[in-house]
Amino acid sequence: MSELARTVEALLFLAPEPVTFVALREACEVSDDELQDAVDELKRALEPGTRGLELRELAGGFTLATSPDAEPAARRLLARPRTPPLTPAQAETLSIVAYLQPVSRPEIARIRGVSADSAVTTLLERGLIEEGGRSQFGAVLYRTTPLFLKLFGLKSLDELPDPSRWDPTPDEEAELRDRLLRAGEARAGGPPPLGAGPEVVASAGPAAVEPASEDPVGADG
Amino acid sequence: MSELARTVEALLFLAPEPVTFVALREACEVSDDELQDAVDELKRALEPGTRGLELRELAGGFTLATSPDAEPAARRLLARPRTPPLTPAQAETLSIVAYLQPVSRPEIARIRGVSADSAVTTLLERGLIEEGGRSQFGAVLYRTTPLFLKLFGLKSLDELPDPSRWDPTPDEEAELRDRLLRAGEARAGGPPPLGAGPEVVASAGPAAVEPASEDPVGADG
Amino acid sequence: MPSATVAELELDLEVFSGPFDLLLTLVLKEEVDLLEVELADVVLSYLDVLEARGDLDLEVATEFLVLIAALLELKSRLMLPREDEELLDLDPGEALEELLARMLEAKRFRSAAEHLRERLASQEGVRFRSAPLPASLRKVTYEGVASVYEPDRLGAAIGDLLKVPEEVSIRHLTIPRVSVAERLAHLRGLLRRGAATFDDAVRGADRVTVAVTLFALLELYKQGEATWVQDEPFGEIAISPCTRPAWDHVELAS
Repeated sequence: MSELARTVEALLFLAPEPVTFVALREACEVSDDELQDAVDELKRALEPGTRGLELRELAGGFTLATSPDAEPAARRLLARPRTPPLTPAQAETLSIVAYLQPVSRPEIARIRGVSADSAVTTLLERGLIEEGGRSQFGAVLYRTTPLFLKLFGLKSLDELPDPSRWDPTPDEEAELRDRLLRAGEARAGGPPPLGAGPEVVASAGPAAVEPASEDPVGADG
Repeated sequence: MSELARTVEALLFLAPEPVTFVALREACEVSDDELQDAVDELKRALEPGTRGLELRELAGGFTLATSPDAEPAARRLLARPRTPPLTPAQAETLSIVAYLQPVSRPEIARIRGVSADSAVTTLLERGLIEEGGRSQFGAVLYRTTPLFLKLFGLKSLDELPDPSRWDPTPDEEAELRDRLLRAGEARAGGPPPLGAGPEVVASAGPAAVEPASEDPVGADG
Repeated sequence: MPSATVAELELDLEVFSGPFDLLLTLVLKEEVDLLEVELADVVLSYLDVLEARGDLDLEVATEFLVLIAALLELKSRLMLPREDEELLDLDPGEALEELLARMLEAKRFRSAAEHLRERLASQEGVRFRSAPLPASLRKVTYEGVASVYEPDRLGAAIGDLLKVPEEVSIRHLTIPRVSVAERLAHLRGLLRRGAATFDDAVRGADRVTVAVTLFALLELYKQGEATWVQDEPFGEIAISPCTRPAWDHVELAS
């Protein structure tokens, strides 16, 4: 195959959309005739039944497409839920959403001690979590999906395992959410700066403060 | 080209990430041997210099990539570089993660002598590293991603060269030791007051130097 | 090769005046006590030099950073009190070995970094396709999806997240630890007996305690428990309890 035809093949491989004749000619810096020859050569090389790819000419220009013969195998490989093993960050994020739902991104980040953005994005893409309303401060809240239940083999959220089995201090009375937030703060390097948050004062004395129920999430974001 | 090789080519064209041998075999519903033959056939058909595309084995799977010959035209067509080069700080941080993974931010900072926060953030954003669990103290540990292998042309981490190849030669190490201990002596003028030349220290280590000076802490009081 | 800038860095410190490399040598030979060297001043001098030169040689700067970081670590170890006797035995030979190990380690990873950069550059021109799947393949059916994940993984992850990291013991450092909570309690105690001055509240206290007490005072003010008057800058601060402390409001409200 001529170098120009090879280049055209590479360009069509890379372009997500059809490429016009003119755009190809400018990218290859050749004349109309030279490009026409190369396109013809590529068309012959990719004649249906020859390769896994075919050259198609659409209204918008040229594009590479897979031959229909590969469709069943492609469906088996690609048209199914993606379920690669969860990374530690994804497992952590998913468990927070599963047990505390609905829960906002800043709250997840506070519990983890680090940002959860990329894990949240991946879990959304895979359909394990979805948006479910907004907090009173406008933050998007996340919850698990029916697909989540299916992939974990659960009939309902009630079947989530009791986390007390893994609880390092099972005698703690406080609510799960509060305990997670406290541990997350400690991981992130202790409570907020001196005197900044109501927590600091709250620990100081009895009813000294009624923290005006500042949403811990809103305060963070 | 056999139908199976054509199918494999089509699957690799469609799949957004490198596809493992096992995933290909399951999608094509063939035996190991049959798939191996098809992969070999495809590899020959896409031998460098034959087509605009090449078959590459990266990040534990197979993938199609353009031949570098098409790069100038690709750059003109797509108007963006493949992947921006790394800054020295990013490259250093990435190499520490690559060799010591999983590794925490403080450990990276300790080796570099300077904070690695911004480099870590950039590498995370570029998808070259990701979280890979937590240390016993709850610090996030980082590891490299499949994208790292893909962009750096590696089949697996095993292909990274043994870092001992960058160890200094004994001569270089002796020189560095010399320099640390003696650098200032020439300026000080005269023989070293303690009579402990670098040779002594180098040969016998701690015991050789007997400065019998006051306890360093005593000096504090 | 001795790197010009680090070696030639001229220092004028309280305990030492001369080039940096000489200081390093003397420290390693214990002729200058590392505890008495203000490393911050060394860094400042270096920054001055950098600023004067106007350009930054990364190789040299990196070496300086590794050296100064290692010195800082050595110094902090020397500051441990006597009970950690073992750690104290840091003689010049060991200090040298430690510095050397640090510099070699840094050098190794700098070389590895160079290798990675070259490797990335060598892949220039190898591009991958990034395009959405054809519409026919985008329809994903969830029917017949088997469970692939273990629910226990979620419970275990929550268990890990519940772990409160052990507090790193800093008992051996001489940093005074004082909390706003403590100082609040202290102030409230004083105020129960009537008005007081800030000087009363921090008599004999160190600087950090004074600062934290001020935070506590601001907190009391915010809560409406106390108010204060200061007639002139640096003058005495007179603190008086408010007539209606905050908890009265709470009680009234409830």
